[in-house]
Amino acid sequence: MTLAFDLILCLMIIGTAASALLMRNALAAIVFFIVFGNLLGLAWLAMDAVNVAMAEIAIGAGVTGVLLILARQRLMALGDDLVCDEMPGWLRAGALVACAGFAALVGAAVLSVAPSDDLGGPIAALMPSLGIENPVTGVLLAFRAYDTLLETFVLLGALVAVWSLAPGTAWPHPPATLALTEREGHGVAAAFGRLLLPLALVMAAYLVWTGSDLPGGAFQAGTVLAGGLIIAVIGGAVLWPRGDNRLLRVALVLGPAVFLTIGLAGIALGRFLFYPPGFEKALIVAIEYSLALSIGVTLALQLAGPPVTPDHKG
Amino acid sequence: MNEFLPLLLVFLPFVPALISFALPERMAVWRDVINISFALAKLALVGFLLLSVEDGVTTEWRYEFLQGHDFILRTDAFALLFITLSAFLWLIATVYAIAYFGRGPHLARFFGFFNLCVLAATGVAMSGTTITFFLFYELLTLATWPLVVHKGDEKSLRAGRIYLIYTLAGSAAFLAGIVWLKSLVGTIEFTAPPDLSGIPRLELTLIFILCIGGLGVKAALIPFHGWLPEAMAAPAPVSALLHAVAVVKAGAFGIVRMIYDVYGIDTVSELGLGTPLAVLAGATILYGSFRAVMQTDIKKRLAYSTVSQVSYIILGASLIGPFAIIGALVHLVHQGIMKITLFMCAGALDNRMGIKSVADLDGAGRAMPVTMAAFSIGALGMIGVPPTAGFISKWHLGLGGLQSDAPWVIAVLAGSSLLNALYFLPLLYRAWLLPPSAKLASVRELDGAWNRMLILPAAITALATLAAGAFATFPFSPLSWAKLIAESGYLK
Amino acid sequence: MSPLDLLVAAPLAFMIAALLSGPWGRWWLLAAIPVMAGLTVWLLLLPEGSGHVVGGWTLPLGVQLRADGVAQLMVAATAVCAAIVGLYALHEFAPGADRSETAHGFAFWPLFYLLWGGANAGFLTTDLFNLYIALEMVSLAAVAMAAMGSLRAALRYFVIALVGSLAYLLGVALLFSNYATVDLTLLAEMARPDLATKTALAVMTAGLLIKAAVFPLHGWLPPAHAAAPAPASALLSAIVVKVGFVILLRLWFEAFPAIIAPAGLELLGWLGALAVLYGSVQAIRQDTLKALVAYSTVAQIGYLLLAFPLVATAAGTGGAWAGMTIHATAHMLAKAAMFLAAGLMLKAVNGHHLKDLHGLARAMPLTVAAFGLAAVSLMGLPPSAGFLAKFLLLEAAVEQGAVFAAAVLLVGGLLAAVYLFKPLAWAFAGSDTPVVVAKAPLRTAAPLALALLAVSLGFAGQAMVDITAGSPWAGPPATEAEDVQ
Amino acid sequence: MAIVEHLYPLTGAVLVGLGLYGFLTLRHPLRQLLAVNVVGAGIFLILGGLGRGADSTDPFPQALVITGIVVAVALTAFGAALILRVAEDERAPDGTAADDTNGNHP
Repeated sequence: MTLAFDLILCLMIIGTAASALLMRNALAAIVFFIVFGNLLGLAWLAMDAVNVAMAEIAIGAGVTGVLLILARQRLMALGDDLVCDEMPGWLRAGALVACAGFAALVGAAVLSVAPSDDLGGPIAALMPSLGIENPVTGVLLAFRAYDTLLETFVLLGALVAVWSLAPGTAWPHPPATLALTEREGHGVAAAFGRLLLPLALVMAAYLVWTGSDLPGGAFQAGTVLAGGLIIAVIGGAVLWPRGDNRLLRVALVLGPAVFLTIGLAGIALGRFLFYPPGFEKALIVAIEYSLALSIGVTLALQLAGPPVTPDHKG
Repeated sequence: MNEFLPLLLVFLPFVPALISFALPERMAVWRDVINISFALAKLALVGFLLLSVEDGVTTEWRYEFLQGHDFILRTDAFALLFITLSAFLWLIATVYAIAYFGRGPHLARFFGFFNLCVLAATGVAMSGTTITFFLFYELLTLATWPLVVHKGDEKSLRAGRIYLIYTLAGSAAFLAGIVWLKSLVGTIEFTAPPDLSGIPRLELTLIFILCIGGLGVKAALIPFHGWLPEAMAAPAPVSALLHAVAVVKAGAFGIVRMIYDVYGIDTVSELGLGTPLAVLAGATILYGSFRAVMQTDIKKRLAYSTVSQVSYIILGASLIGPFAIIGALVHLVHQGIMKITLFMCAGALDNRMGIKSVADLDGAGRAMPVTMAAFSIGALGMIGVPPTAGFISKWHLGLGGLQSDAPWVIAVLAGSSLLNALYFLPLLYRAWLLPPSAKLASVRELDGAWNRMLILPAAITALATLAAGAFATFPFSPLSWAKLIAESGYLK
Repeated sequence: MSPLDLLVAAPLAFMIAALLSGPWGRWWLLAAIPVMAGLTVWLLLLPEGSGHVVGGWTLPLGVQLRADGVAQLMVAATAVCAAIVGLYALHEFAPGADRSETAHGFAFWPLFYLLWGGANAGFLTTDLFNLYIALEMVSLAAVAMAAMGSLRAALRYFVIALVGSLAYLLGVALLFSNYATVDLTLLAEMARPDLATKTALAVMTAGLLIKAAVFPLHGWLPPAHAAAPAPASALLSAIVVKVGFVILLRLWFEAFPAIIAPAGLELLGWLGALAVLYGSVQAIRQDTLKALVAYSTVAQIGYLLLAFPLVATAAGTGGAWAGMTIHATAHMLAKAAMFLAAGLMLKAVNGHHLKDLHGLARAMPLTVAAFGLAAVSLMGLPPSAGFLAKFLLLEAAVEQGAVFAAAVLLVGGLLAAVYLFKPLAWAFAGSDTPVVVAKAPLRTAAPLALALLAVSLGFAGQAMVDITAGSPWAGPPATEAEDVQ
Repeated sequence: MAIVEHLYPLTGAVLVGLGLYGFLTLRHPLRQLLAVNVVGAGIFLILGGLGRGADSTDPFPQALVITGIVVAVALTAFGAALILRVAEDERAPDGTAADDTNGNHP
């Protein structure tokens, strides 16, 4: 890519970020945030980080954006118009100066470090032994599988945390249904949802499979799955399950459980999270598939929010 | 076996403490039996140790709880002086407390902390290092607080608050002092004073002030005496214990240790720290007596009397001379016996006849002759009338003052005795010679086992007051033991 | 085989089990306690500084786990706290009347294990990015638990904790870019005093100070800790804030001791002193019990920071180091005990205020005793572990001539006495015994056990000093962590 | 040339500053949550941008960024739910959902 492209992209990123932060209208701000996320994805693409680009667009822009939109919609329904109290000018000026100073400090620190691909070499050297091609997947599921394992538990824990917020009378009822604001769109969404869900499944499966060699992987696949689920729910093709649904619980813990079990099984062969030679790819792919399923369900339910009491649906 | 004797002696009261906490109220009889039998057991143990220490055998138990920090319990002669007193008075006070409270509410807690108090006092006595001393000294603070607030009314809570603020602040100063000193000379064992020659005078003086200041709070030296009269809000057995053996004595005991075993008399005289302390003690003696004269509440009067009397010990210790230290040590015991007598009598008068203030005393001697007789012996002892124990103390202190070229001590003693007479004799006059006022309840002093049990302890300590004076030259008398201590270590 | 990864994996396995078991999830605790106890003992028996890289990979790619003295002490204390708090919580976080799940009764248990596993992960790893995830595991569980008491306080906690995490992550990003590793032991060898490193260290410290609720970044703590249900408060005050503290230790004394300016240490020391004084004064001013105990946490964290300059200058003696780590342990046990006892007392009288405790010493003697014993340790009175810690710190301060630090230590103890005896005085007040309804009276054993442990650990002083001295980097220069199979 | 090489990480630094400013000045928690996400994105840009070699980007920071993004979304989801529940709680009629008695405790 050319310098001009990079420069324009960066300016646009900064511009959309500023708009997302400074717009008074919350919806506009969130829309700008989603645009911002997509531009970031472009930036990652420009940096040859396709894996990150996919994650950023799917999760950073997509899931986070939907989350914010849903939250805004529900807050509006509660009568919260998301208007921020205006801060006194001198305070804002002070904050501006402080933040500019801080950004300058960070910028100077950044400038003092020369960009370099330090670990690419050592990682590439180790990749053949794993039998997979995508080095990012290698880092995520082999060298730093421990990080990834803990991270899946953060995700799972976040869902439990969301659930724990349920009002006393709401548990274990399902979360509030997601409805489109306009009635007319409903039929379309329903048909779309019915169509999209199997498509999303196929797409997710494909992403996991390619993830071992090409960019992609469990998180991206999980996000696609979550997206399919959400649209299916909006269309009414599927209903949110109850929180104490057995099958749901199994789906949620499947990925982390498989990951943990394979990790513990490694102890028998030497070490926690040790993959026996020759089985690396098979185990990694098994982990990724189960993770993708669990991540999809977890993300979808996180978007749905805490359970609500049946008689008042937000 | 002997090695563990000190440990056993200190932690013996822990057993009745736990049992007292654990037993339900309906088994109160068992609690009483256990408390008394443990007190007796401890007294027996102390007797055994007295014999062996007299032969020059000291036993010691040590445990390195931190590298370079030993926890040492040792039975030297000075420790045994205090322990004997505490063991004897513990038994007395236990019997008295049982009789005093009868079957009142929440006594389990009372006897539990009462025992912990004795544990701490014994530990203070047997501590072999400054840090060990501090451990028990703090434990004493903690264990006495629930006793002070025992009644749970506004006044007791206030007293408890004031007590804590004073004593914990004192402990903090003391802790700062001993840590500072330890950082200069290492662990200090109370066997021989460390070599302090290389340390700047200013530092030594500051440390001395911190330590004596900290200990002086419990010993109620002015200006740190404020908590003591407040603590009168506590029930009589607590006051008796606080004043006679536990708290104030721990402070006074600590000051003696500081002067004789931590700094050593040579260093103290060289630094010129003895005289200011003696002057402060003298001032406290006179101030306490003055305030006592002005009180109309009997217990308050006794409290200020304690402020005054405890400083006799400090006065004797700080004068640094053979007679003075003997006077101080012997007074440690004598004051305990006399003061506990007075408090137990005051408590009995209140308990039986509702007498609280001086004016109520008119004719009390006729209603409760045994109690008032005991009270009178204690009071005369405080004034220093021969042949009571108090006379022995004052005699030695006076000689000590002369010996140490401090003739002003005689004036202080004379003045104090005069004031003592001024605040005690009117009580005796009212009780014995004035006609009883109509509103006094008519009681029959010795009716019923409970009532006899209430009087008995005071009668015993009153007799002890007489005996300690009359048989002062006999072996194992407080005076003989004080001489033994003085000869064995404190006078070179 | 090594307990290092199992100490993290086991709680996570129990988290899954609890999730799957629905209303029966809480009973997994009875399996978790022996498992975790065994693993903890195993950890304590490991030779000093043993460690390995997870999965058998090598640094700088992998994540290294290591058992040094701090980790051993903190993991053990966490295990004790979590086990006892968990037992206490069995009653509070239970299914509803008809054996149906309740939101809190169900969700508490997975979050509990997430917190436990996250704390262990944080104590055991030497990897800064892994620490970030551990920090988030703990924070997430902590905020959710705080939300069980007050949603509003939890939101405030959440937002501030998020900023703290990001500040930490920014530092990690800068360090990785600069050194191409996020492993502490490697960083310690390469550390250069350049701008990127200093900026990273500054922002990470700021983030961790937020997480550890150090004055003046403590604002989120009192409302969140005061409002949460008693077992949650206990976990928050005992364990969660310590994770941030331990990471701070690792950064300042293990990774970058060479480039730390004395002024920085002094600054932290001052912050600690202010925290002790401010937290104590605020605690004295509270008239609700749990707010008082929560402000006491602010004050007690201050001691840990107060020790920073003492630790740095006392290289070799280790007294201050031992004092600081023992203080962290003692505070863990005592504060957990105190919150549990406070919870029982307040539940019994159905109130929040100090005056509601009127006469409680008679109605609930054991619970009040637990509170009192915990108070003894927090005040630093003998023979408790809290005293031992204060004594060691005081000794170090006096030896180094740090008069101000010594004074703060002593005054802080006095102030602690002032605020802690206030509730005790109320409990001892009055002559009539209030009628209280204590549900599940066996629960009293939990705070009592923790408090007794906090007090009696004072007798095991040398053992704790020995454990905590087992940090390859505390005294002599850093050495490579050994790999044991 | 340094600026050119550092274009993306510098953009990241600017985003950190911007996000922080947003966080400090926006007084609505949902907007603050958005601002925090901007800060996070900035940090990821720094992490990835400084790991850029001549012709490839270091996969190691890429993996860290992906992990970071997932953690961020988990926290954002929880934060959004928390904000929502606080709003619900404040608007609930008295007694039904008072703050610390969510009806969950028997």
